[in-house]
Amino acid sequence: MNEPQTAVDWEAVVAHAPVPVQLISGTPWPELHVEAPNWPDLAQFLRTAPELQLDYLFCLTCVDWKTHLTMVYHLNHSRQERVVVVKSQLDRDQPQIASVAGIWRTAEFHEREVFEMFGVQFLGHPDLRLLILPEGWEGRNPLRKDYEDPVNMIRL
Amino acid sequence: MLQEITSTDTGCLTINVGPQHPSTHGVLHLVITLSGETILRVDPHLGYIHRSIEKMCESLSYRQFIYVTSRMDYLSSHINNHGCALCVEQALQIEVPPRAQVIRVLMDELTRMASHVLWWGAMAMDVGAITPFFHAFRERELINEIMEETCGARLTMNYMVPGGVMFDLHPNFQKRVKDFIPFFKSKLDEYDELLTHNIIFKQRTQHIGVLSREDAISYGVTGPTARASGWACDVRKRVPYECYDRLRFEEVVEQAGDCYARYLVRMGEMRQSLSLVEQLIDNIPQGDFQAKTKAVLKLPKGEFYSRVETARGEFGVYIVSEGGTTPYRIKFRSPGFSNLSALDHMARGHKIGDLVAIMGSLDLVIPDIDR
Amino acid sequence: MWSIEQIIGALNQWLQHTLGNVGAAIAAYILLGIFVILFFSVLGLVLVYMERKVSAWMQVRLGPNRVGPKGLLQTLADTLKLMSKEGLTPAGADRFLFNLAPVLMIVVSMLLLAPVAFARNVQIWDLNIGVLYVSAISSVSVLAVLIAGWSSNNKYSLLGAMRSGAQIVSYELSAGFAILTVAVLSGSLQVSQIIESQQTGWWIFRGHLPVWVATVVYLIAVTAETNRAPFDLAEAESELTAGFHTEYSGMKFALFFLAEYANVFIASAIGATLFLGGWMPLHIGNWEAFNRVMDWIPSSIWFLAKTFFLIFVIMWFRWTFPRLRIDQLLELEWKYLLPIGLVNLILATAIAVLGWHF
Amino acid sequence: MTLRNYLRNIFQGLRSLWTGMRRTGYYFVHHKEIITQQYPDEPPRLAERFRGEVVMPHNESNEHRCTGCTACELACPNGTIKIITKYEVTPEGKKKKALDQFIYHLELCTLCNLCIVACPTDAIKMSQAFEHSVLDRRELIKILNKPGSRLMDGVE
Repeated sequence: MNEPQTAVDWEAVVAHAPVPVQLISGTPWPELHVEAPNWPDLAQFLRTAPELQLDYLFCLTCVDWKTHLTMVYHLNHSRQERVVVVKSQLDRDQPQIASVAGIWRTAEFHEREVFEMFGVQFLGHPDLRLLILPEGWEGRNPLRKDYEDPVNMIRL
Repeated sequence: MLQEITSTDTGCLTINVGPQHPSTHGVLHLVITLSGETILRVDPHLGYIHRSIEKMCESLSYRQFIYVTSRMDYLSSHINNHGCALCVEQALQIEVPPRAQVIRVLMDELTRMASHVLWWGAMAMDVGAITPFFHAFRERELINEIMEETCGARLTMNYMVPGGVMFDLHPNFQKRVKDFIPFFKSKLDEYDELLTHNIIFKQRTQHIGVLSREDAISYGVTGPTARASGWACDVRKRVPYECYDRLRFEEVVEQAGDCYARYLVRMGEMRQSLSLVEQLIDNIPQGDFQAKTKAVLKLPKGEFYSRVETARGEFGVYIVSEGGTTPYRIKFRSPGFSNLSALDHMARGHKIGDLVAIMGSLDLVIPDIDR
Repeated sequence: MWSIEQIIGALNQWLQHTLGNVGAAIAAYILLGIFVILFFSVLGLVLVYMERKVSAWMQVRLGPNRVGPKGLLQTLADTLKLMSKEGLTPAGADRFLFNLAPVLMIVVSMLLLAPVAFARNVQIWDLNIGVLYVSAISSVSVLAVLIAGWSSNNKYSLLGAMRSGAQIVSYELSAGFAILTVAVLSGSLQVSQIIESQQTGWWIFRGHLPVWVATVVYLIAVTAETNRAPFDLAEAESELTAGFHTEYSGMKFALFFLAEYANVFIASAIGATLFLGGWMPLHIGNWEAFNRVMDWIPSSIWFLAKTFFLIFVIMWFRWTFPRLRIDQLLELEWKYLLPIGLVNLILATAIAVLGWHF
Repeated sequence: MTLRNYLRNIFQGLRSLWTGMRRTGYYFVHHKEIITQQYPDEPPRLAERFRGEVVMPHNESNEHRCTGCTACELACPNGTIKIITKYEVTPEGKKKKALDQFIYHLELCTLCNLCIVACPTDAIKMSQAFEHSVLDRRELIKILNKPGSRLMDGVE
């Protein structure tokens, strides 16, 4: 952990990326916006590009914006602080994105969680089953904004 | 009539470990496939105490949602609250007074010790030694009493508020902590006598559940579990928050990656936490314990992420704000969830007894996994 | 000074006087049966109470202290509770075998009581192959465990039973070698003669290294044989919930529980007989006065004191050590205890032949 | 494995076991180390800040400090507090809002202390009572202001 921290030129990264990526700076961490079909290529690039090697996926989640879903990936390097946030918009009715469980294995569980909570289909996921919800839950996605819990003790 | 005990053509035996099982420390349900005693596959089924805290937080204000996070990793509830408070402060750019920072760090480290002490007892119980469990509770009780005196509660303290802490330290706090430090040091040596050097314990944990550095990173395993695999991932060192950058402490890192290495890392961390408390206890600055904040907090539109190091690993709070008084979406990156995901990888090819030792060494807290 | 020996003699005479020879024999057997059952009940109560107190004190707790003075009646209350509980039989269990297993377990323990010498000349059956008999009968208990595990129709039980099978069969050997060591030195398999051979000093003092080693090996082996921690793999609370007796409740569970303690008692009693001289008082060379004082203490007290000391040591193991894993358990037996036991036996034979012991 | 190593292993193993046994043996004979608190006999030592339940202190003339401002109700994260207000006529003939009933649901309360912090008039505080078990859940719904109590003079 004592090695010097090197800054990453994200403009150059975006220029070198194999797929079209939109860079947004000004946020606490740089953000990359990518089309869902291009995500696996970008993921592979971020993981393997020598100047990046983002091997640590520390957060994977989804946000329901009522009109669409946004997948959010927080990536980092295991020794250097090189956090980058990758976002990808998904169609709310047919959310589909490629799984990255083959690149970062932590994604396997996180994607299963997002699958049941938001209904996102992860293509190529090794084992896309319900993880937290009980069997036979299919169809209702608790963390979507339109989900109402039928059992709610406290109405605020 | 005797029914045939379920077996498939492969001669494998499928067993439910949990949801009620002595060594899952809660309601974790593992479906394990065995060949004889050897584990072929571990399939966790979660959600037995899923309360959807993330959804609940969407209807709670920025002052209110902090208390809920105590119910996630209840053993390091204080640090969870800390992470949430940090995230709100980062969004509102609140400057936390130095006294509050020191109080927070002190409480964090006491919490970490209390958590690790309980883990030590539970780990011993998992490998079959029952006496250490009671000895561990003796020390934990002292920490809890210190907490209770200042925070008013023993487990779910809710002591952090955005901008500082809820009350000032209790007048007895310094004295009690100072009494505790030498006592705990002597007890740590007793822990070594009871378990660390014990030949049976070593046999049970060495070379068991080995997790390589690459796998640890790939699985997103953090905390003592990852540090035992040689990955220096301590958030307190990587991106120091509060006053950690001004404190001297070692990041305990082991290379072996087995259960015994994880054990040693946690034992080392208890000593490090103790030294942190020792450094701070006489240097608590005077001043406010809370920054002046508005009664109703409104976060600006945007996304905020804060990271803290809990007793189990990296805890992340991701707030998506629409500019209102409640978060639009909140995501807690809990360390236990990622740590659990590596369990299958670690346990394959080992025996049932090893599975228990591995689970013990991962220090799983089920509400933290389920949220 | 009256002793148990005299009481039994008087009782026998009175029986013969009133009932005649045949009647006396029948009455003696009935009394013996009642005695064994009573003894087991009391033994269970005492040992459970002892275990709970020992564990509590080691764990900086108080232990039972509510029922009766100093909690002495706690185990009695527990027994009443267990008796009043419903004895469940799981669906799909083999009812006959399921009910047979606890009975078999306790019967085996009772059989083992036969050659134990409680005091001077007080022994139920002093057969000439006493220690061999103990060694043989004690391995039958594995059958009870296997039956219990199999008939429960529970995977945890089955795993526990299978572990127990491997474990008891292996440790039987080491216990046997340890017993043989003393048998070689004393030149007999009969319990009374083994005790007699320690007239001038207990084997642990007279037998040098081989007997010390044998004592340690014996203690480890019987701890394993009686399924006690750190070798309690058949139960392995944190792994298999309760192992082979997961499905048992009420009195059937109590029988397993009782049998475990009875086995501990018997193992310790045999250990005390072999290495610590049974009921033989402690004599030191020519210290006449000291020896006289020691003789004055009744032989039954000597026997119980030694036995309970060994029981305490076994409990001490349990409340200190973590549990071994099944392969380590077997490794310990086959790689360490067995070779050591063998070498030790050869050494002991040499010493016995050359007469080097004191 | 040489014989020497073999014997050394045995010796070291036995020694490590003996170290542990010495430690438990120490506690076995040193009864002054026992830490058991016999709860109903020995009253528990509770810190003065211990949070047991919310109470509303009244003075001798049956007056409390609650103005019925509902700050606590708003601060409560889980709807534990329900305040019912009424209009009182002051001696000057003005209508004034006052507290009618302070309903406190102990069964929902998480004892987070946010209501106490929010209260502008220090009308409520935490008591150290912790023995809350009752046979009927309805008994946990409490009305904190005593019957016939009124607002203390001078509290706005």
